[in-house]
Amino acid sequence: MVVAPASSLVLEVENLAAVRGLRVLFEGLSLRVSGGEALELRGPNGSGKSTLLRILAGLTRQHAGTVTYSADEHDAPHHYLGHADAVKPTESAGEQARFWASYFGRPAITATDALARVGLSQRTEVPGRGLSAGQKRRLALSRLLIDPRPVWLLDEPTAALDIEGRKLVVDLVAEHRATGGMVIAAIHGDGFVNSNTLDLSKLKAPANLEGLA
Amino acid sequence: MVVAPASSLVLEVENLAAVRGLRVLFEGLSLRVSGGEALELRGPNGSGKSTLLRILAGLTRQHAGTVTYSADEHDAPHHYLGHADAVKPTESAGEQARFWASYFGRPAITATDALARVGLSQRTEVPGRGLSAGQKRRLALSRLLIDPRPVWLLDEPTAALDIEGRKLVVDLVAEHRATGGMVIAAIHGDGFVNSNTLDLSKLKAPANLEGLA
Amino acid sequence: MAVMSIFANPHRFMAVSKWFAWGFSGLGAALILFGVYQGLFIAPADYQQGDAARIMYIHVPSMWLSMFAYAFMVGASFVSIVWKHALADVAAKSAAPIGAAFTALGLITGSIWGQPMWGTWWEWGDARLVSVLILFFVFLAYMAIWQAMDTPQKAARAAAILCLVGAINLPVIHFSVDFLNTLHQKATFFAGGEEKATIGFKAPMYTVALGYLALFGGLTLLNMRAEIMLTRAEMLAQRKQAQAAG
Amino acid sequence: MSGSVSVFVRELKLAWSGGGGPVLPVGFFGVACIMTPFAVGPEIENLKTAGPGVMWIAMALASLLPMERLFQADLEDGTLDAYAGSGVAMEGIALAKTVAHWIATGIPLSLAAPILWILLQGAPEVAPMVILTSLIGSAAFFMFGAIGAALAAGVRRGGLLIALATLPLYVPTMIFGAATLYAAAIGEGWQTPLMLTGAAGLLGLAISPFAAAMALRTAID
Amino acid sequence: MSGSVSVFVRELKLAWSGGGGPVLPVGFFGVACIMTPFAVGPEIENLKTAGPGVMWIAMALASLLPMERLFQADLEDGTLDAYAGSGVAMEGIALAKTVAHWIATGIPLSLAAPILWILLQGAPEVAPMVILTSLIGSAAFFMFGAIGAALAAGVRRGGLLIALATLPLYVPTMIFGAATLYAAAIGEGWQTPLMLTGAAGLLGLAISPFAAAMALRTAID
Ligand code: HEM
Ligand SMILES: Nc1ncnc2c1ncn2[C@@H]1O[C@H](COP(=O)(O)OP(=O)(O)OP(=O)(O)O)[C@@H](O)[C@H]1O
Ligand SMILES: Nc1ncnc2c1ncn2[C@@H]1O[C@H](COP(=O)(O)OP(=O)(O)OP(=O)(O)O)[C@@H](O)[C@H]1O
Ligand SMILES: [Mg+2]
Ligand SMILES: [Mg+2]
Repeated sequence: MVVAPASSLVLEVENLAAVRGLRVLFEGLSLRVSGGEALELRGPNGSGKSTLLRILAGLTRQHAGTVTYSADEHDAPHHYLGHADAVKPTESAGEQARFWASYFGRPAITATDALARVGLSQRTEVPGRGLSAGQKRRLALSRLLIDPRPVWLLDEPTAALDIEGRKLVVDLVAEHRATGGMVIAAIHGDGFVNSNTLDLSKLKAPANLEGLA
Repeated sequence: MVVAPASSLVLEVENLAAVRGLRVLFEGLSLRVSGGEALELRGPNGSGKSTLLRILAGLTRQHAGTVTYSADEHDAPHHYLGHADAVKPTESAGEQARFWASYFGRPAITATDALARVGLSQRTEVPGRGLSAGQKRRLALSRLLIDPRPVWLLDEPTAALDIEGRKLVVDLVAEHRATGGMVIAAIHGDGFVNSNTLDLSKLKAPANLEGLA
Repeated sequence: MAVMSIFANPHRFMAVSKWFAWGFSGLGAALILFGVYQGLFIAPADYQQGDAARIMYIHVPSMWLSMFAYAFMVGASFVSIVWKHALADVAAKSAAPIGAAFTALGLITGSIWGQPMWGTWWEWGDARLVSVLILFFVFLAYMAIWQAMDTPQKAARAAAILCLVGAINLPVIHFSVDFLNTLHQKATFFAGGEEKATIGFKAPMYTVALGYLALFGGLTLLNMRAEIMLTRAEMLAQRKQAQAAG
Repeated sequence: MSGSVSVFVRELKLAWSGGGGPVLPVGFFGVACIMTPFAVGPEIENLKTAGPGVMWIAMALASLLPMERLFQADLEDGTLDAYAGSGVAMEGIALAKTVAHWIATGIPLSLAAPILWILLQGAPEVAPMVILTSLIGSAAFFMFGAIGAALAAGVRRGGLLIALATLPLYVPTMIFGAATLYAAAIGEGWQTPLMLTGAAGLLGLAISPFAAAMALRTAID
Repeated sequence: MSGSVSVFVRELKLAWSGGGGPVLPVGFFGVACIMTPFAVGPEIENLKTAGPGVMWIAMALASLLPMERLFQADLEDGTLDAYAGSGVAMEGIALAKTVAHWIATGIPLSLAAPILWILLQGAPEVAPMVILTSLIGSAAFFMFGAIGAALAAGVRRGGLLIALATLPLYVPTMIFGAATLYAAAIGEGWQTPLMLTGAAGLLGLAISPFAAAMALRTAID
């Protein structure tokens, strides 16, 4: 896998603030995550985990502050998996995996292998609409494997997955970190081994690095 | 709450079979659930939990077999909460709760009280698209409270909920059972107290594709 | 899941239909050949229209048959919705392209006939011509629905609903000549009372019509068989895949 | 019954709040009519010949535009599941939604019609007649359109399928509605074609809820 | 670049798979044109006056209908998020989708146009001209339509009026295209209006990817 070596990969967030509607979700958020690390975003529903992830992915604009990745050989160093799975109802699972392989242009493993890894090898012919909730999630996870990118931004990656699927996510994250990758995941319930936690509910006041447990 | 007394409420499923695409998901499934009981549907992703729930809700047609509710004073004795939350992006949370109250026509509690119970009292003005994933789920849960119905069919009710939200679901289910209600829920991970379990993966055996081909 | 149940035991249908499918098709072809030969060479020329009228031996029966085909689909759709009999879905689906083809044939031969008779290929104000054209579009829409739906079960029901709604058109076609503004010939063959057409016209006409009917039955059965075999093949392929994978 | 009424009120609000509203259909209707003089040429004789007919086609096509989202969104976000399991008849829901969208879009279309009529050199004194015909005709278009919309719910590129399935059903309304306008324009008796337009609308009203409800139940499955 | 090409291929497949291929747009176009005689009356003179104009309106609408959900579905199911974060330029993605849909729908429409032209009593010798105009005109409709579709995808976030703003973009194409057909029909010089139609199309091609990409980035936020 072509991943930036652990030393060079750093995410630097400075003084970040997010506003939705007229509400300040958080402000003055600064943090630093390096390759090989995992950060769990925690906090009650509506505390801003998804918003933070979307800002880190460059999808939503922050109210203030900066986000900098130092993984310059990539024009887009991250994968973002949101609440929505980006599964097309009429395309079969296999077609969708193959599409992403050709879209990213430099697949690390074949679509077939990626589907096998996420446990969908027996469902390649099923159209997206026919996949169960967990199968859709697994199909979304296969994108992480198809294109190697140093930063994974995951919004509740284990949602809808069965016990074995949750273990799969934990394993994938561990493997990714072992090769120097970085993972930031919003998560309820069981987390990853050996990871840091940012509790967004504790940030509520004009918070800063204190929030990092 | 106007709920059928425990004794009269029974769900009888006989010899049920489900087919999706050209695949037999399960067949020969018979079960009996009475008021006050809870049944957890378990099994790996794609084993047919959602399909079974939709059949029980009368939304999907079964391939064979019968489903009978003996709660005759209701024309529709059940609530069904699926993977989709039925939340409209442009309506505010409060408007949506009020809509369901007027739709069902015999609200047990006011929309305001229902929203308070599911922890959304401070979000009544937020439009559906502004709600976080967990908040949408909570809004869907409020429908259970607004119209009292003896049978609850819940598809992963705790998905996207935070720790406190999961406890809320467990509490709601316990209260519902205490008043003679019945709960059937597809679930991964922690379940309810004192409930029965149907493992759909164990039903798989006689997948008689023989007969079909 | 009505579509499935038939495939659970299609052996009887498959065994029986094979003979009928080819039998009807062959009978139809023979009758059509015989009837058309009669019409073109034996029957008298029309005293007004001359030999141009001989095209009616193709036009009239194909128009009858297009309406019959649609009526057949309406019946099948009704059976499919009310009794959920799977064979009905397959039958309606299989009949559609054949009905559409006969409608097109009737439209084309009608136009060709219209050119010498009415001095125009097509007349927009004519209720019968227009209602037949609508029938053709309903056939197309019906086939489009089968194409567009992602599961055969859904497609079957949606197509059946459209078919039933479109049935309004049938009486319009038939009675349009009586109540609406039209150039077209009034009913001659299915009119009660006085004899309007002589036996010399009638015999070849009925022969061709019977031939079309038999051909329609034969082709529909062939289509149904192909449909069923395709589904079976797909199922076998899926089972193979499942076995290979685990 | 209360359920259908609530759905009706909700849909009326939703139709005006976001996701389409009458703006696009009315805009399309206006642009299509306004370009007629450019297309047909500005001679008054030509306009009088083509105007009412073109206007009527534009109205029919504009009524198709809101149909695509009529049931699609409810199907995708799970609302239709919640409706279906509630004991409220699907027929009532389909009718409530159709009528609400007719009010939200069909009435604005009908109110825009006389303005476009005058723009297309129609006689001003016929304008009330134009509104009346448009109201009845657009109601028929919406009723038949709802059948197509329900059939195509859950289908990719549903809009085109709706159009294909629906337009044949529009034909009687097209014929009678345009005939009414032409008759009114030249001062002939418009009563008969208007009544026939009304009859087409009533037929739509009679079959639309049932056909649409049946199709929706299929789409949910 | 490879990303945009993959999107192009995918969209082409999606356009042809889920919805019955070219049957739907062409069916819609055909049925819409065939309604003309019902509205305008069957007299050949009337048809000649109204025919080309109506045909052109129907073509505009047939191009608009598949556009409506061009970006909406991608936005709702998260596909646009995945595209946006991938380093592939949004301009390329918007263009790829638009061109794919033009090929899937616009070309079949243009090929159907001469048949309808003849049905509407147009002169057969003009048919090749009709194809050419339709190809250029439909490309313009798709380009401008994509801007509208991208704006409409974010409409939920409150910009319906902007969506309406794209409708005027259709107007020049509609006028020049129809003018070309009329000029060709009566044997006048069609070169100037055809070139103007082409200019409208080129303008669309020049601004569409950028305007659409900008609108999409806003919609994602
Ligand atoms: C495209 C043009 C035409 C169309 C769509 C058309 C359509 C039809 C239809 C639907 C029928 C069957 C009616 C029924 O059984 O209810 C029919 C029958 C018939 N057509 Fe045509 N027709 C066309 C042109 C013509 C022309 C030009 C002629 C001759 C002048 C003609 C003569 C007849 C005759 C004699 C019958 C049998 C009448 C009967 O007994 O029902 N048709 N046509
Ligand atoms: N228009 C608005 N007005 C007020 N508040 C808004 C508006 N739009 C969004 N919000 C709030 O912004 C927050 C967005 O939270 P976000 O989706 O980031 O939460 P989350 O931590 O991911 O929650 P979950 O665990 O439920 O996924 C919510 O609290 C929501 O109510
Ligand atoms: N067209 C099809 N062809 C083959 N299989 C299909 C088709 N449509 C659906 N299926 C299968 O039917 C099953 C549906 O499962 P269902 O959604 O009921 O699962 P579930 O137990 O709820 O799973 P989850 O835990 O992921 O929600 C899946 O295994 C799916 O792959
Ligand atoms: Mg979230
Ligand atoms: Mg499920």
